[in-house]
Amino acid sequence: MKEIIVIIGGGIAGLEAASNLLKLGYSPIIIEKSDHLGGHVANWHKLFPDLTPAKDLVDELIASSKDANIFLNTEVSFINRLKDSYNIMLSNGISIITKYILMTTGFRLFEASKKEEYGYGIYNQVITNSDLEHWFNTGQDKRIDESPMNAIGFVHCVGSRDEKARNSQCSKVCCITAIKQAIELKEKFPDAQIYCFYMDLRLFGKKFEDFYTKAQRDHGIHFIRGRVSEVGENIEGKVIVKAEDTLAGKPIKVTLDLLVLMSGMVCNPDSSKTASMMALPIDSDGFLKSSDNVFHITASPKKGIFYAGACTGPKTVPETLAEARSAVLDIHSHITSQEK
Amino acid sequence: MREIYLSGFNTFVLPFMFGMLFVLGWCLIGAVRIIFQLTPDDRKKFFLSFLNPKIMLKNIRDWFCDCLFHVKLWKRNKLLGYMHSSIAFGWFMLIVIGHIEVFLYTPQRVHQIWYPIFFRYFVAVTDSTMKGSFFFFLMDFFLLVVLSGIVLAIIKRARSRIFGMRRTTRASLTDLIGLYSLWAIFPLRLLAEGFTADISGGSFLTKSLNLVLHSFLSDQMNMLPTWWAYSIALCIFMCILPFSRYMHIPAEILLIPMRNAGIPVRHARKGISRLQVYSCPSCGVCIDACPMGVVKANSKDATVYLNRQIKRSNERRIEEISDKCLLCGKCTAVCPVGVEGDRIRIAQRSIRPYNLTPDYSNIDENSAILAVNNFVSTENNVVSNTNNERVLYFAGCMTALTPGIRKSMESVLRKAGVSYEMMDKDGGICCGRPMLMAGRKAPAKEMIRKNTNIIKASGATTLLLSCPICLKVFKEEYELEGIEIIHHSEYMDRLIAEGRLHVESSDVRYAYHDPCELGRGCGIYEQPRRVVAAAGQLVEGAKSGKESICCGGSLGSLSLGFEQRKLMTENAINNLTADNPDAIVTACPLCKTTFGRYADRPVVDIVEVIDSKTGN
Amino acid sequence: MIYQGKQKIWSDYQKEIPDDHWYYVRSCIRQNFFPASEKMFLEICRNVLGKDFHENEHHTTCGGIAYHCDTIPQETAMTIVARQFALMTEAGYENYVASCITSFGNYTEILETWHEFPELEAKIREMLWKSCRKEFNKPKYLAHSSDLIYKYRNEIAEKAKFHLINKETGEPLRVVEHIGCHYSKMFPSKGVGGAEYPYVLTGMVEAWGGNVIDYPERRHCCGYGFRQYHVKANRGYSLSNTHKKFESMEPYKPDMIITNCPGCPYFLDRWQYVIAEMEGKTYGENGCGIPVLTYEEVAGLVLGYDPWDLGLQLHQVAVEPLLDKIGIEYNLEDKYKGIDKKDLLKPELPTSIKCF
Amino acid sequence: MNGFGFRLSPSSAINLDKVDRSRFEELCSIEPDALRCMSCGSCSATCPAAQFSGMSIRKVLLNLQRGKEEEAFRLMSNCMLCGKCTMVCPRGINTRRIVLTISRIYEKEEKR
Repeated sequence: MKEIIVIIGGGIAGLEAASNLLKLGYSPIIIEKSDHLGGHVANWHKLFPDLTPAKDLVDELIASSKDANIFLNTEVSFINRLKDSYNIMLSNGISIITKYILMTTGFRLFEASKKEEYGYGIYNQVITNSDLEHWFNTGQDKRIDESPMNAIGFVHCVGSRDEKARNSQCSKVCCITAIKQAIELKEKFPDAQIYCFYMDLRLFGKKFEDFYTKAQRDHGIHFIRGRVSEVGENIEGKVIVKAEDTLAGKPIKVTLDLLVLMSGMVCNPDSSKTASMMALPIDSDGFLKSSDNVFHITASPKKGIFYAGACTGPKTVPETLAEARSAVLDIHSHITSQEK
Repeated sequence: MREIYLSGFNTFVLPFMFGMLFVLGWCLIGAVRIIFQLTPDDRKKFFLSFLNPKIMLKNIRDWFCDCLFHVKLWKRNKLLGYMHSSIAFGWFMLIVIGHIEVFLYTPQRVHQIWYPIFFRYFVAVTDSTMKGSFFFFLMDFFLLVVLSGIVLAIIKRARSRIFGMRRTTRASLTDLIGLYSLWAIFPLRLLAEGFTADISGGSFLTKSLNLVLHSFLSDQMNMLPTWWAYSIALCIFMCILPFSRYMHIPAEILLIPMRNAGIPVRHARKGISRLQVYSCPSCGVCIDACPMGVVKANSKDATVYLNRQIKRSNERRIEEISDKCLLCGKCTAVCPVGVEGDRIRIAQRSIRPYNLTPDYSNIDENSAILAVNNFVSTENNVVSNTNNERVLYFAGCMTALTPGIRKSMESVLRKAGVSYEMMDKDGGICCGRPMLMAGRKAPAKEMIRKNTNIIKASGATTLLLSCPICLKVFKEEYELEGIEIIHHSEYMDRLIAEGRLHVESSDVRYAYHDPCELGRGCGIYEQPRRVVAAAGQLVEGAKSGKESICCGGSLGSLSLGFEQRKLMTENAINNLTADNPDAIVTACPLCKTTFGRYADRPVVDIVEVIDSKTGN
Repeated sequence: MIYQGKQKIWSDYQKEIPDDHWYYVRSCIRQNFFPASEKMFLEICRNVLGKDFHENEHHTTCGGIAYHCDTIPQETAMTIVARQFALMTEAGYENYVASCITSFGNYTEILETWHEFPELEAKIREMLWKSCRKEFNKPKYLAHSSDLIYKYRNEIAEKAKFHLINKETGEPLRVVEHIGCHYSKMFPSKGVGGAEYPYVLTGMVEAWGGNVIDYPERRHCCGYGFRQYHVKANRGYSLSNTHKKFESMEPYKPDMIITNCPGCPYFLDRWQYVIAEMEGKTYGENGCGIPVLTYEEVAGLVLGYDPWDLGLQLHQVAVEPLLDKIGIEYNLEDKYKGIDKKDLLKPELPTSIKCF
Repeated sequence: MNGFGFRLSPSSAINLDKVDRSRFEELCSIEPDALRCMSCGSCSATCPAAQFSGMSIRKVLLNLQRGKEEEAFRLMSNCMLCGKCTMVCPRGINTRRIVLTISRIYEKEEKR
């Protein structure tokens, strides 16, 4: 009999895991609370650093996992621990008994409006990274004026590395995303000056540094080291941004036509909720706690429960996919060792 | 002997006369202008040099060796040397012998300057006498020599590699006109004299041609058009001469005494530098010599093109070429006429306005003076310090980035029991050479003044340098009477020779790289080689010594970027590793850093080699 | 600007303010600057609205100015404050309302510090006992007096004789609200509306018919900055900050400025004269300045009190254009007359800024 | 009139709206690498003039980008053009050329 594996979360980690489990002959079940698969990536336009269309990735993942059982618009109502398996009750009334659960519950974008000083939801020209991707995809956002812009700003680390926002860790992908989006906007509005306000630039990944120097040299994007302190609005409805240019040691201000807030990744509250049903521990950063952060990042301390992707901390797309495959392999070796 | 035409004139001489007078006038005015552009001191020096028999003798030798025999080209490539000297010397002899003939046969025609040129047309000489046949033979012989040179020149246009040149100069339009008219002159002369040979006489070449011509062209009327063609070819050549590379012929005549008088390049467009520009024969030797040439696009930045652009006053290109140059000095070293490409470029850089007002008033040399004022003998005084030598060691800015060199130098000094003091222990003042390379004399002078104060206050007898860039400026621009200025390679050579340093030889094969500023810049080639040979097996690069290839890291270039230099460095490394040495040895911190970036084997400074090969 | 966005934030930062029975403490400096304001506060609360507000002549400074000027240590300031609380306790009150923003900030800071470090509170109790033989209860509710006017804003609006509406055009007046820095910047949750978009004055202005302007330097300090003003050498810096605010609000053509801090109205008012003298620049219409009023004065005007009884003649910037806009009648003859029509003597009027 | 004994103090803030970038852009058209500076400070750390004057090529570039040309010039007046900064720059920026190019661009400006 095919082993049933329940995957909680239909984002890219869940899909990639399902597709690999199918290849190994298992029968994965994906539980997704929203009405679509692909999670955050499905709403993204292009992926750094090669500007791969996000849609291509998600479509491919969906195609390769189409044989899995997929429940959309479904949440986990509760989970009971049986002797050596789990009974999962879903919001649609179905219950599943499984030995293996893979948590791919992902992350949630930090609510930019919590950083009140940046005026998200207050000033018309302030949007988030996610809003911008949405605009890239659909071309529809009342806040973005299609007429030529003079100046556009990006605020890095919105809700990341911010103890006051109760999120002290780095969200890892925002620096490179900001650079990607800055280049994309510069290509749409070649005459606009683009400013990136950063605290540190953390460009750790493959080709990220190239992307950064390209942004500087070929696109003339200005990088200003300093955290934006406050955002105001002038009489023309443009946003005025104040920061310190820490490299110059001087306060700096600039009037912008558009301000993009790089909302960071925080733990998905649904993820914590589901975790609490299984008494899974939460790490100090608010994300799910792996049994070991070096050696067993995909393993939970509970038997039969595995993690993949951003539920354990901010991750890039390739890291998430790799982790999903890794988790599948973990599950597979666990099952085969049980059979022996 | 008889004169064929009593008037001694024919209208066909008019084109020649026009060209001749034009070119003479042009050169005369040019020479006067150039002499007046010299500073009064230089002018005086120039005129006085003619009274100095030693210089005069040198002038005469150079006129013959450089202008006529092209000795430098012979040294480079026999075929190339023959090609140039055959045309120059052959033509010169044709003119000289032509004049001798006029003197001998028609002394009354001496004032008619066309007479020696068209002698065969106007005078018939019997070739049966010894005298007659001798001159006929000589004239035909030298014509043959010239013609052989022309044939080689035509071959060179198509296949320059035979002449040892990878790349040749791309000719300009005026150069081409000059070239074709030059090529035309001698065959036309042969044709004209061939037609006339049965009347005026001739020798093996002209007589034979005459017979051939008469076999199918019996009409005497063909004679006059050929003489016209010959005269017109001469006229075209002389008229185009000032605007083409052939200007080098008259220009070099003036350049030689001026150079021998020791007149320096002071202004990029005036005086001797203008003369040098006009003396450039566009031979293109500098194109292959240029280390930047490894990138094909840079071929256009060789000195020959700088000269051409200066003649054309193409300011944009002049600046571009001047700024790009690494100032390795190789083009100057190989130039057969002595165009100082590097100095002209520096002078050109100095013309340009520098909007920054350098201000070094906040540089405090007094603390540096205090720091160097306490000479201490090293503990290891095995070899007694006989001559009371006090060495002040100036490591230099670049050595600060290669601390291994400084450390080894101090170690060697201690081992040799030298009493020394560091001049820039806590960072020094730049020697001024990079500023001079950028063409900025005044701020460089300020740095020189401050460093001079420190050195003089130290009470040193010897100034020891690790960086050849510093060495050159200390030697050329500093006034440090009584203080010996020495590079560490020379100094170690001396320590070894004096037995103060005992080097253990090994069989490590070292390829020695001549740093531009040490070799071509200061003429130090042998001392470092002796030092390296003391420590291991000395291996030469494919090109070395005067023709060594710049590492590409030179501070001389103002515009070459990091990436653009990569190929030059790799090329220089390939040159050094032609004989597969174990390590590359250099004597310049900048070369070391630059090579170290791309080399596939260890790159060490000469002092590091010696330090590792000397015991206590 | 998205108004709904602000409303959402305002709804997040609401604070519990009891309706009645308050122990009131005055500011050190307000009575000198705008003497009718505190009187009007008690007048409105006690007589117009019939609330119980108690004050005690033995209360002193809270020590805030000295504390912010770094001339006394925090423990001294805490002991002074403890004595004030003791007076409140003795009077039988548990709701404490301060007239001064810096006092309010000071009290908030001290209460929060005691909350975090109870041992410090114990020490202060001991010091208070040693010095004055007094004991205290911490106030159950702490408010700034503007919080109360904010709370009563709708009752005041119901009784209003005038509204912040231009009588001629029928348009709402354009009002700049300026919140004292120590109100909520230190503890956003202790102020009505938080720190970024405080609602306390906006609520009053909206309730009384005006329109609040959101200009870029809205958050900026009035320029007082304690040490910046008190040290004469720094006074130019103080002035520059005020100047910056005026330059920023100028394009919006504000009709008035409403403030809730002792220092702010004073500096926003007086520096307008200094800027006019130095730069020859005035920010109001026809060579006048922008009238700067305290919230009590505005409440008094709305309720129909005589401008001169509200002490508006003590403002440097002439308030008459504002009164004209609202349609409040006044007698210019009586401007410099005090109680019982006693002649206060008309001051020499500046020429750089238009005054009456 | 100013009988107060104090006056308005100028703002130290950089207003990017008012920065004239034309000359800096001209510089970048000649030496685009000027934009690649990441303010690591290697150049200033190695600069022989820095210990005497605070000269820093990264600050020069920053000042030019922020419209503080006079400050940039004040710093550059200490430059000895030794080229050490060019050697240590991890991004291979031709700093020496930048100094020389700046001197030309601004010269032109004066002539205009």
